[in-house]
Formats: sequence, C-alpha cells, structure tokens
Amino acid sequence: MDQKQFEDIVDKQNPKTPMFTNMLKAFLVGGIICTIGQLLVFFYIRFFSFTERTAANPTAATLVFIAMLLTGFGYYKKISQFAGAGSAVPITGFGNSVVSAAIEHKTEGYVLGVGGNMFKLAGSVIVFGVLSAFFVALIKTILVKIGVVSW
Amino acid sequence: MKNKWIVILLFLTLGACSDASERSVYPSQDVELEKVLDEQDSIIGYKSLMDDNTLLVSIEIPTMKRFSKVKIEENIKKELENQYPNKEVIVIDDLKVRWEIEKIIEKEQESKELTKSIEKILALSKEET
Amino acid sequence: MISSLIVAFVVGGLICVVGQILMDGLKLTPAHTMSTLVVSGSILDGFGLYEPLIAFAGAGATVPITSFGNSLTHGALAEAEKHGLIGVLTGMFEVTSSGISAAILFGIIAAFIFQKRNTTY
Amino acid sequence: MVKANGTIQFTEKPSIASTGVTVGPMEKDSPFASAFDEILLLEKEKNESYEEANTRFIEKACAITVKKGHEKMENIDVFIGGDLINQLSPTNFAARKLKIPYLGVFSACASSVESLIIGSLLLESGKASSILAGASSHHPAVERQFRYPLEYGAQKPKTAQWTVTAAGFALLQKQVKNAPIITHGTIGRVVDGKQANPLHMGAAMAPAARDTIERHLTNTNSKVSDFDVIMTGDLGKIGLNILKDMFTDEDCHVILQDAGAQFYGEDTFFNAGASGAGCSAAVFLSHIYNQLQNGTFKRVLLVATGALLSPLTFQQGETIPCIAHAIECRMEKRN
Repeated sequence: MDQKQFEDIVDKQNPKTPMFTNMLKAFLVGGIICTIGQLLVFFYIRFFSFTERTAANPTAATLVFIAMLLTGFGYYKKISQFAGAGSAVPITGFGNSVVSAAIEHKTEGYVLGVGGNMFKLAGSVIVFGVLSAFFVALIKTILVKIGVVSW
Repeated sequence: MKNKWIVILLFLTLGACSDASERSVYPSQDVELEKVLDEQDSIIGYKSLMDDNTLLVSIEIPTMKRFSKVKIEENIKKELENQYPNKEVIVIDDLKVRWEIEKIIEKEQESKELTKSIEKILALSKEET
Repeated sequence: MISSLIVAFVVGGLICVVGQILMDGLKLTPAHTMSTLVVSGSILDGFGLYEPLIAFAGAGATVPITSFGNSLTHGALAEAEKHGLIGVLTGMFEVTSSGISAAILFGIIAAFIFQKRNTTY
Repeated sequence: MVKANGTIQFTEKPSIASTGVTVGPMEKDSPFASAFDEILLLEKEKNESYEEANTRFIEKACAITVKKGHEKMENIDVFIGGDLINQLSPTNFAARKLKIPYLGVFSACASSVESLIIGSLLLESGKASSILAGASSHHPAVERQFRYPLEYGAQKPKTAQWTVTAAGFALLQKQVKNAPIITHGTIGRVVDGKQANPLHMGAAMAPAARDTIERHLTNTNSKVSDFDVIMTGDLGKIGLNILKDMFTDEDCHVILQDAGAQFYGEDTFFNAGASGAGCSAAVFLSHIYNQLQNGTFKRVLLVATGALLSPLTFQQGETIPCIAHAIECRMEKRN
C-alpha cells in the first residue's frame, strides 16, 4: 500500500462537491441580499438626504446590523450552510465574521477576548484591501504622471 | 417575522415615486430646451430647473445604457453649454435629484426660493460620502 | 425602479457565484476567497471598470465585498488626483468608512447583548 | 510484512469493572442513545464557558463510573484522562475536583484508548488496583479552537465531521468476574498520509488505523475474521470506506466498523458523521461494553484514531500526521 495507491483510494471515495447546486444556491441568496440592499438604497434615498452614490454607506451599515441580529440569534450559520458564498460575499458576510468572532471570545473578557480577536477572520479582508488599493492607486498615479493614462 | 418588514418596505418605496419616464421642464416657457432634450436618444426622461444663472437637468438613462452613464451626462452637458453659454449647466442621472426636482415643480417655487433649492440640490449631489 | 431590483439581483448573484467557484473549485478557504474578491474589486477600479458597474447594478455592485476594495482604491485615486502621490495614502478611507465602523460597533454591541448559545439543529 | 512490535499482552487480566458515559443534547437521537448513562440537556449552563461545561461532563461521567463500580472516589489509585482542548484544561480542572492522582494524556481522538492502555499497564505492573481511565470532547469548545467561531457562516463540506459532546470513562480493576478483559493493547505509530485538509479527517486517519490494525493482527497472529467486530474511533463514513478499500479481502468489510460513521445514523446534518475523543470513548464504553457483557461479542478490537494537527500546523502548511491506539477486549465464558 504505497502512497500512490492510497491517494487513488481517497480520490475514489471522496464525494464530489455538488458544484452546480452550490452555485445556484449562492446566486439565489446573494441576489436576494443584494435586492434587499437595493431596497434599502431606495429607502434611504426616499426618506433621507442621500443620493444614489452616497446611499450605499447607510445601506452597508444596515446590512451589517441585520447580519448582527441573524448571527446573534444563530440563524446566520444555517443560512450560510445552505448558501455558502452567497451569504459570505455580501457585506453581511463581513459583518457576520466580525460579530461571530466578537461573541465567541466574550468569555475571555472584553478587552483581551473581544477586542483582541474581533478581526480574527475579517482582518485579512481589510489588510489586503488597503494593500491592493495602495498599489493600484500608486501605479495609476505614476502612469498618469508619465501621461500614459488619463484619470 | 423578518420578511414582513421587507415586504412593507417594498411597497413603501415603490408607491412613493411617480411614473418613471416623465419629461418636464420648469419654468416651462423654454420650448428650445425641450427640443434639445427630446433629441437625445440615450435618455428616456428628464426633469430640469432653470433660474437666472444655473440650469439643472436630471436625466433618466435606460438600464442597459447605464454603463456609460458618465459619458452620456458629459455629452448632454456639452450640448446644453453651447445652447446656454452664460449659464452653469449641471446634468445628473440621480434618483434623489429627480425626486427633489419633482417636489420643487409641484410647489411651483419662484425665483429666490427656486435658486435656494437648486443650491441645496447641487450641494447634495457633490457629496462624496 | 423594478429594473434596478432585478439588475441588483442578477449582478449580486453573479458576484456570489464567482465567490462560490473560488471556494468550491479552487478549494480556497473563506478568508482567501474574500481577500481575492477585495483585491479584484480594487484592480477593477484601477481599470475604471467598477464605477460603471455600480452605475449599472446599484446595490448589486455595492453590497458585495468587492465594493470595499473599489471604494478604497477610489478614495485613494480621488485624493491622488488632488495631492499627487501622497494623496494615495491620505485618501484611502475617504470614501468608505461606514462598513468597517458599523462592523466594529455592532460587533462589540453583539458581544454585550448576545449570550453564547447551545448548539441546536 | 510490517515488523514493529508495540503490542503488549496483559497477563494479569485487567478488566473493565464499570463504565460511565455522559453525552450532550445533540447526541440524544443517536442509535447508541439507549446505552449512554446520562444525557445532559445543556451543553453549557447560564454563565459557564464551554471549557467549564466540558469539565462538568467529565466529572459527571467519573461519578457515574465509580458509583456503578461500587467504589469510592478516594479508593481510585490513578485518574487517567484526556480531551482535545489546549493543555487538557477541562480534564485538569476535573482532576482538581476529583483530588486523586492524575495522569493527563493527549493523542487527539485516540486519547480514550491510550488512557485504557496506560491504565492496563499500571494494573499489570501491580502498582495500582483500581484505575479511572477515559476521555472526553465537547463540540463548541473544540469547534472554536480548531475551526471557526461557532456563529461564523462557513459552509461545511460533505467530508466534514461533527465533534461529539461526550465523556466516557471506565473503572479498570484486575480479574473482575463477568467483566470484559483487556487482553492486548497496541500502541500506534504516527503515520502521515500526506492529507492536508482539516475538514477531511477520515482520509488523514485511515492509514494510521490500517497500520495499527495490521500490526496488531501480525503481532497476535490472528486474522480479521477472528474478531466479532473491529471498530475504529472516528474515521467517519468516508474514512471507513477508505479503510475498507485498503483491506483487500472482501469478507472483512462486514467486521470493519466505525463509531463515528454510525454515531449520528443517517442524518445528513452531520455530513460525514461524528468525530472527537468523546465519540470513541462514548461508543466503546457503552454500546460495545454492553454487547460484550451480554455475550453478543466475544472478541473485539477497538481502534481509536486521532489526528495530531493543531490550528497552527495547518496554517504553517503542514500535512496532518495521525495515530491510532488499539485494545483487544475479550469476554470469557461465564464461570
């Protein structure tokens, strides 16, 4: 029983992940969350002084609030077991990762536990967002200075 | 429990706005402006306000053409600037601006009040965050 | 009005499908998938492709995490236009702050409010 | 031919006088539920951390074991236990309350059989007369340490296994009448099947289980068909199929079983089945123990499998090395 034989057995026994149904579910749930986001955009435009461009900010905050409620009452992990990326990609997924880490480390105290671990999952999103934004903006600014590209 | 709240919200927002592709110019004696705006094939509706030194036009771009929203706004702005050289022309495709202009048209505001509300809308549209 | 909802549904769904492909196809962990999407959001903004997508899809493009990368880059570029290279640093969080501050605020509030739960089905 | 000893024959007949198994709320629908001693309906009380809850499970299981064995806690010579939490803190805090000499053991989900082997060795050496040995695991406490926070929405693949909330302990004494006897113990070797996916433990642990079973068979020159059942700890449904494929002759596929695969029955909520030290401890020391006592099984081989990864080694890009300890139990004819 060498390594090659063992790996063939493992591949044979591995259940194939249902790619298509997962993608369909992710599409549905992701679509629904974005539609709710669009409704919130209309809501903020209608009742508050936000334009289409700036309405995205309060919408993001509201969706994170909804994610907090769903996470706190334990529904979010059920949704994401069904939806997968559909519930992780929208901003609610980001909110869920922060809220779940915060609730999780409550027993270790608020400063060390919650404070220290809150961005355990979401931190990489912010770090790589800033890093990529910096390089993209840097490269584009230099290109514009050389005159290759326009703003 | 949760989706009841969403359904209410859905009706709320849909009911609030009036028919989408309306065309209106205020104060309405400027036929020329209407002619220019009707020629534009890339928009399906417009609402505009004009006072002595600014011309504010809110346009409505059909969904499929919204990718080139910025280009369409610039073309119409250029065209209107030739038409009204002494006026500051602003062309925006924004739901909020359109609804605000609708309100102003309904209230038939006159000169001084009209200018103040136009300033308010312009300040609103400049906001970034 | 209705068309914006449909477009938001479709575009939002498609971005989530991309996320699902990254997770299932390339066997990436959720954290890797999210970071990849944020980086691709900011690269798209570098090419000026993301803003038209937001104009077209509305919340369909601003709700997914790719819009976080986009708004970071957008803020940096806007500031860089005014102040040159330094603007890249100063403008970074100019446009986007509500997502993160909301997450932090609601995270700590949740830690106060919610009790850790017993697992259920 | 695998030449490596590691199999110990116990001549002093260390036997399992009594056992105590406590499980959590999610385990009440398990096919083995009738065999469990107590089902605690709350994984965690009001202001109790998950680790403290794990301690509570251990204390209760030990109390039941000692009571069923008609012993008093002070008479127990050594308490041997283990769990999956960092530095065995739940078992340490349980030992603090039991106030008897304590040996903490860790080999991930194989700790249950490891503590039984060490207990038998102590009895064999004649230096102790009654031992309390076993292991436990606690789903929320393990989940937050090894994988993600509990409420985090990560989609579990089909190969993922559900850590059991359970504690299983046994009272080991010499030559107890009408009690199953531990005749042999095989200490496992660390085997690395070059598997790196922490959500597919079955594949990682299968080679270790096979290595220990084969060594046990050659060292005791017996065949698979000599046993009523060879039950592995927590390979899960997929891991069990992999193990069966590694044993070429078909007839042994009936004898090869897995506690994790059967623990939650056919409920797809648990994907590939159960895992955790509590899974092997609970099933071996309740279901199998009863079958031995009522004579259905005469000779069984219990192989607890453990994956020796840590949250850090996974992030450092390491593969998952695994180990499997085994004990052979026999039930002599009633005399």
